[in-house]
Amino acid sequence: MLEIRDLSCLRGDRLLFADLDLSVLPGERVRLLGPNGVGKTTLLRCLCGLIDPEEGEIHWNGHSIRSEREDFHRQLLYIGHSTALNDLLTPLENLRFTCRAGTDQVEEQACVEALERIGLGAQIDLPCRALSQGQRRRVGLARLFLGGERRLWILDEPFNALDVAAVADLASSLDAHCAAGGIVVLTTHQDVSFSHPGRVVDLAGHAC
Amino acid sequence: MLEIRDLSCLRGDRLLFADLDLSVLPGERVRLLGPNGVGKTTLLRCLCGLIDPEEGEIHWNGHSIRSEREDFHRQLLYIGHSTALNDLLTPLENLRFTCRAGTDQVEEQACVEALERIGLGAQIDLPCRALSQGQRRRVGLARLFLGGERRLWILDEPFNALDVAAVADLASSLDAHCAAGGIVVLTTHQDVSFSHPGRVVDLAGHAC
Amino acid sequence: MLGPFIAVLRRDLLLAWRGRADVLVTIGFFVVVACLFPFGVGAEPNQLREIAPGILWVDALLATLLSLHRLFAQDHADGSLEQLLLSPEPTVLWVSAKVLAYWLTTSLPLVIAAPGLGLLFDMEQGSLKVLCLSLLLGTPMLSLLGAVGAALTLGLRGGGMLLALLVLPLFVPVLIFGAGAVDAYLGGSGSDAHLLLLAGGSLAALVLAPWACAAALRIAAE
Amino acid sequence: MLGPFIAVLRRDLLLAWRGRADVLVTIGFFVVVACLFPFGVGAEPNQLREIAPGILWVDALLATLLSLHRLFAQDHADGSLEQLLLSPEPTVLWVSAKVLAYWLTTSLPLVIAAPGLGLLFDMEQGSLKVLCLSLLLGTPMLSLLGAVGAALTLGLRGGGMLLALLVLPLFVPVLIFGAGAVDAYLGGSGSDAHLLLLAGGSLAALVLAPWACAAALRIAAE
Amino acid sequence: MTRSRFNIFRFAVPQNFYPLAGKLAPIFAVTAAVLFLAGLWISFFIAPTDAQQGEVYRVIFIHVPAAWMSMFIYLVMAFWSAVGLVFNTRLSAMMAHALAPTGAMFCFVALWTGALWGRPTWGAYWVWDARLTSQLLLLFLYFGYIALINAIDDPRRADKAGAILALVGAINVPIIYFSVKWWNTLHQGASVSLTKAPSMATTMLMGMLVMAFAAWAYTIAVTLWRVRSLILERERNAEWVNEELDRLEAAA
Amino acid sequence: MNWGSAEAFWNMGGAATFVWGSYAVTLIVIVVELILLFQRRKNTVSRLLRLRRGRSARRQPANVSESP
Ligand code: HEM
Ligand SMILES: Nc1ncnc2c1ncn2[C@@H]1O[C@H](COP(=O)(O)OP(=O)(O)OP(=O)(O)O)[C@@H](O)[C@H]1O
Ligand SMILES: Nc1ncnc2c1ncn2[C@@H]1O[C@H](COP(=O)(O)OP(=O)(O)OP(=O)(O)O)[C@@H](O)[C@H]1O
Ligand SMILES: [Mg+2]
Ligand SMILES: [Mg+2]
Repeated sequence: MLEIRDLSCLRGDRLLFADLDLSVLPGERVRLLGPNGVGKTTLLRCLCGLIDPEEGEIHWNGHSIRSEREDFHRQLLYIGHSTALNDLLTPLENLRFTCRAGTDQVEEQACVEALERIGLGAQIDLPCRALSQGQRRRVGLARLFLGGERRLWILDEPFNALDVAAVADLASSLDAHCAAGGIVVLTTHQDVSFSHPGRVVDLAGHAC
Repeated sequence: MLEIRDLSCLRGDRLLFADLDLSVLPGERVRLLGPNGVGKTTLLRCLCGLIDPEEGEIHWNGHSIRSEREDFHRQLLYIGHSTALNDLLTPLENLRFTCRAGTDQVEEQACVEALERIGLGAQIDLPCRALSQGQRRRVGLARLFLGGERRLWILDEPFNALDVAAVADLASSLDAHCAAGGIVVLTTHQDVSFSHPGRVVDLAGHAC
Repeated sequence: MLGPFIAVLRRDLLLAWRGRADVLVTIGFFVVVACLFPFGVGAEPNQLREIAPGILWVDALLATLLSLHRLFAQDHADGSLEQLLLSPEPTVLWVSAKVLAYWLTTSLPLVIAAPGLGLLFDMEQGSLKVLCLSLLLGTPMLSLLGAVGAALTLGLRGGGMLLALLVLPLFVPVLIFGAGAVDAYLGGSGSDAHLLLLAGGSLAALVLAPWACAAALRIAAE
Repeated sequence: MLGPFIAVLRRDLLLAWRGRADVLVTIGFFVVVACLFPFGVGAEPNQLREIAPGILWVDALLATLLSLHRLFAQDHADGSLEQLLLSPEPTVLWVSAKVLAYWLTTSLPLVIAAPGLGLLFDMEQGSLKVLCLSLLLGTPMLSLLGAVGAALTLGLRGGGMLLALLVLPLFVPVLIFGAGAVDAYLGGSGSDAHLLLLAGGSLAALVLAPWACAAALRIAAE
Repeated sequence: MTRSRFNIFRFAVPQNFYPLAGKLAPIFAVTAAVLFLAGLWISFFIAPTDAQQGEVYRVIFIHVPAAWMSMFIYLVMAFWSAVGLVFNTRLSAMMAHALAPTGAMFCFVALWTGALWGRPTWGAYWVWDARLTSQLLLLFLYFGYIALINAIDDPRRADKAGAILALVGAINVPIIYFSVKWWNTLHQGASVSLTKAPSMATTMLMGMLVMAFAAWAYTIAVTLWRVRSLILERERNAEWVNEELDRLEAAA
Repeated sequence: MNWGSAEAFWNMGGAATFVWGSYAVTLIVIVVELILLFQRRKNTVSRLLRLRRGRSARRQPANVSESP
């Protein structure tokens, strides 16, 4: 369970939002809404512990994510704006590295299957530099199939640059994760059809 | 009028598409369609003259874009995946530079108005590094309001990262440009409602 | 016609101004490297005085080298280069503007800082003057040749090092005539010939290098 | 526990292998810069032999410097750094792996190339051996201190130069003891003390630097 | 997908050059081998012992041809690059590309043999003499060219970038050569200048010439073979390459 | 004939290291170049064959794969 208490975030000299309270139960999908620049990315990075909030606390299963960092990060899967791909490595090598660096024990075979499943079977040996925008995003998203026991997924505009088929596929993966008791927090400006509506948090309401 | 004759494009080892023929008349909007990695971006960059095609010719108003490069580029406005923003400069400085470097004579005031119109009034003095993803894209798109007499707009996924209001705004700008006799060639995976449907070219049909 | 030239020059100078610290850092690097040599080589004043022109020239060359790969890298990464290549005016124009701005913001400060360093090495006034003059006349050639190298290695792996490997052999004549000018002055044969050669080289590079650079940039953007 | 350590080490070595040309290019840079000095300083064999250890040490230092800013830059730009910071294991672990991979792929080749260059400067066997040993013991300290600098300047403008300015003063002691070792050997007082100091410095850096580096990276990612 | 491009020279078209190169290369290879053996025979069994230097001088039979070849190959590379850039013929850039490794090889051999020769004659493996130094710089130019080409993975881009670099380098080669020469005479140091044998015995000259011709034939053979691989890579989407691959597949 | 014996030949008047060092390294370098040359040829051909096989395999299902 993810709890946000009284959160406010500052960027430069601008207070983006203040007094944000939110608690997300297992199985819930939360979509952050708001116009460009309202602070969605900032909030997500706060939730991951990459940015220190100006005020307020974030708790995971009752513990502050600061004090229990390692436990929290063992449960967290974050996919941000940037794809975290090294241009010289192939999709397979990149995926394997991301998993291992996050201490997920994955087999080579599982990585290959994840990449094939996400439609990169033909590009498995190409350096990532050669991939198209959408293909790069797919490599990052392949991680979702391999982070099985991670409960909390935080996704920043995951549908960007994906084609229609991939969007539908990803949406159903998110649904499946929630159905299995996971939590998904995401932002997107696109209207995507999920199997059930999920919760929507409008950040514009908290903006300063 | 834009004419593509018998075009084929090679990336690395892979022939992306071959024997593509297309002619676009003034006032038309063409949307390239196709799954991720089919070669939309490559085609658009070919059309701009940034990539040499493997075979085939591209003509603008009856002249090859190779031989009449300068005339063609005076008519062309290309907005690609990358935003062409320098992180240290403010949106205003970036916009002014892009216009001047493209030999558009624009007033400072016009730039300010374009930025305000696109919703960046508050960020006009912030270095671009501090902007959010959507705000960065908006700075790039502000150029569209200032390239008045450029007939051919080539836009690569312009709706990426934009919020709902900005998407609608941009769509109506594109409509207006076509109504004034301009040409728009764009790709996008999002379904955007335009005032009239426009032409759709499915690149998957030409893929090799 | 001059639109892109002026736009690029203005922007690059503005960027240098925005990051004024960088200019100071370049000078800082120049000074610190020069100060390393006494540590490495030993502090005997006569020996130091003798090798000072050579060291300062090598130092200037290294400072140029270290900053060269920034010349187009940023524009390439953020897509500005693409936009510039789509400008209707000839590419050589704005390439020249970029190199000019680069020279003004990195080489010129070195020329200005050199006399101070010369004093550290106890060089005498006359040879110091010749040294500065040789730097002033020689560094444009370094910038221009370096720009070609920077354009050729744009976006490649191992960028900075590869660039160094490409351009250092080309820099050797500049180094020889530059450091040689001081020796010739001290030897009594006068440094005019050397300085003229440096100036001539810079002029020739000014005429030829922007073309090579423009061609290389077109290739890099593909 | 060692998962991220091994993953990062493997990947960075793989990357070096993928761009194996880079390693050669590093050596190429090392050689080319060493060859510049005779042009600047003059070709007198005795003088060259005398300043050779200093030159090679300064050269090694510059080669380190030029490649340092690549240490975290790529990972920062493409977002891998963020992902690594979200790894459950302590940050120092994988930071050490990165520095180790860096040392193996850039400093070790220099140590191996140094004897060849020593011959170019006509150094004699004994002092050449001392020089190589001093490089072997001293370069880990350069890499570790440099990594802290690289982490501190990550994502700042004027990165490479600023980094140079930050770490060069820290490198000076290494340079003094490194080049001093050869002098001590030639002076007959034996080079053991110098070499021991270098080894001690490297060990101390090995213990402390990764912590500083990890803290700096956390700040840079904010 | 055959290309119909107008060309003055029939063999400037890769498709026509490829089989021609395949036929010529073995002829030159055999010539090279024969000349090389003859040269070895002359250098060890016919050429007499040198009065001043003793037997060491026998290094000359590879040193000098290698030095000549290394300089000549760079010129040829620059020539092909210029042709490629001016007339936009793809084959020219490939030729330049194919020549580079061999040029670097000869350059290295000249340096290596020179260094080994220098030790007994001058007492040092290396002195900063003008001729030696410019040879070293030439090696760096070769390395730069090869490193650049290897760092680019798009072959067409690699060819074009390489051509630009080769040309810029070639304009600089004479400048480097003369500046280095001048530099060395300016600092009249303790360095020894190359001691030229007073009047070369005719057998010696003959041995050198035979070896030089062997090096020529070798270079041509190797370059033709290399350019065949390059042509296949660059033209892989052409119909004739497809047919050639059919043939190769059947042969394998 | 210059050499009285095979031993004298290999000794090269005391300059064996230098003369044979030169000839041997030259030979090695040439052999290495030739090996690399033919390896390259082999790699190129096998790579092109592999690519061609891949392409003809992909051509059939290409349009069915994942178009919307
Ligand atoms: C690393 C050391 C050396 C290098 C790089 C080197 C380089 C060269 C080069 C580039 C040439 C051709 C120059 C021309 O034709 O104008 C050459 C020719 C020659 N070298 Fe060397 N050399 C080296 C050492 C030596 C030594 C030690 C000797 C003998 C003492 C020697 C004797 C000769 C002779 C006799 C020629 C032919 C001269 C002529 O045809 O004009 N070289 N060397
Ligand atoms: N130094 C600063 N000074 C003032 N404002 C800043 C500074 N740095 C960042 N900001 C503002 O903080 C906001 C950051 O927003 P963030 O990236 O979280 O937006 P977002 O909701 O993710 O938007 P998008 O939908 O475009 O991705 C932006 O509005 C930006 O202008
Ligand atoms: N060196 C290479 N070898 C093989 N394939 C390559 C190489 N370089 C690029 N490609 C392929 O070329 C295609 C480039 O596609 P492009 O970027 O034009 O796609 P796109 O249609 O814009 O896709 P998206 O919708 O994801 O933006 C990709 O499928 C990529 O895998
Ligand atoms: Mg965002
Ligand atoms: Mg695309």
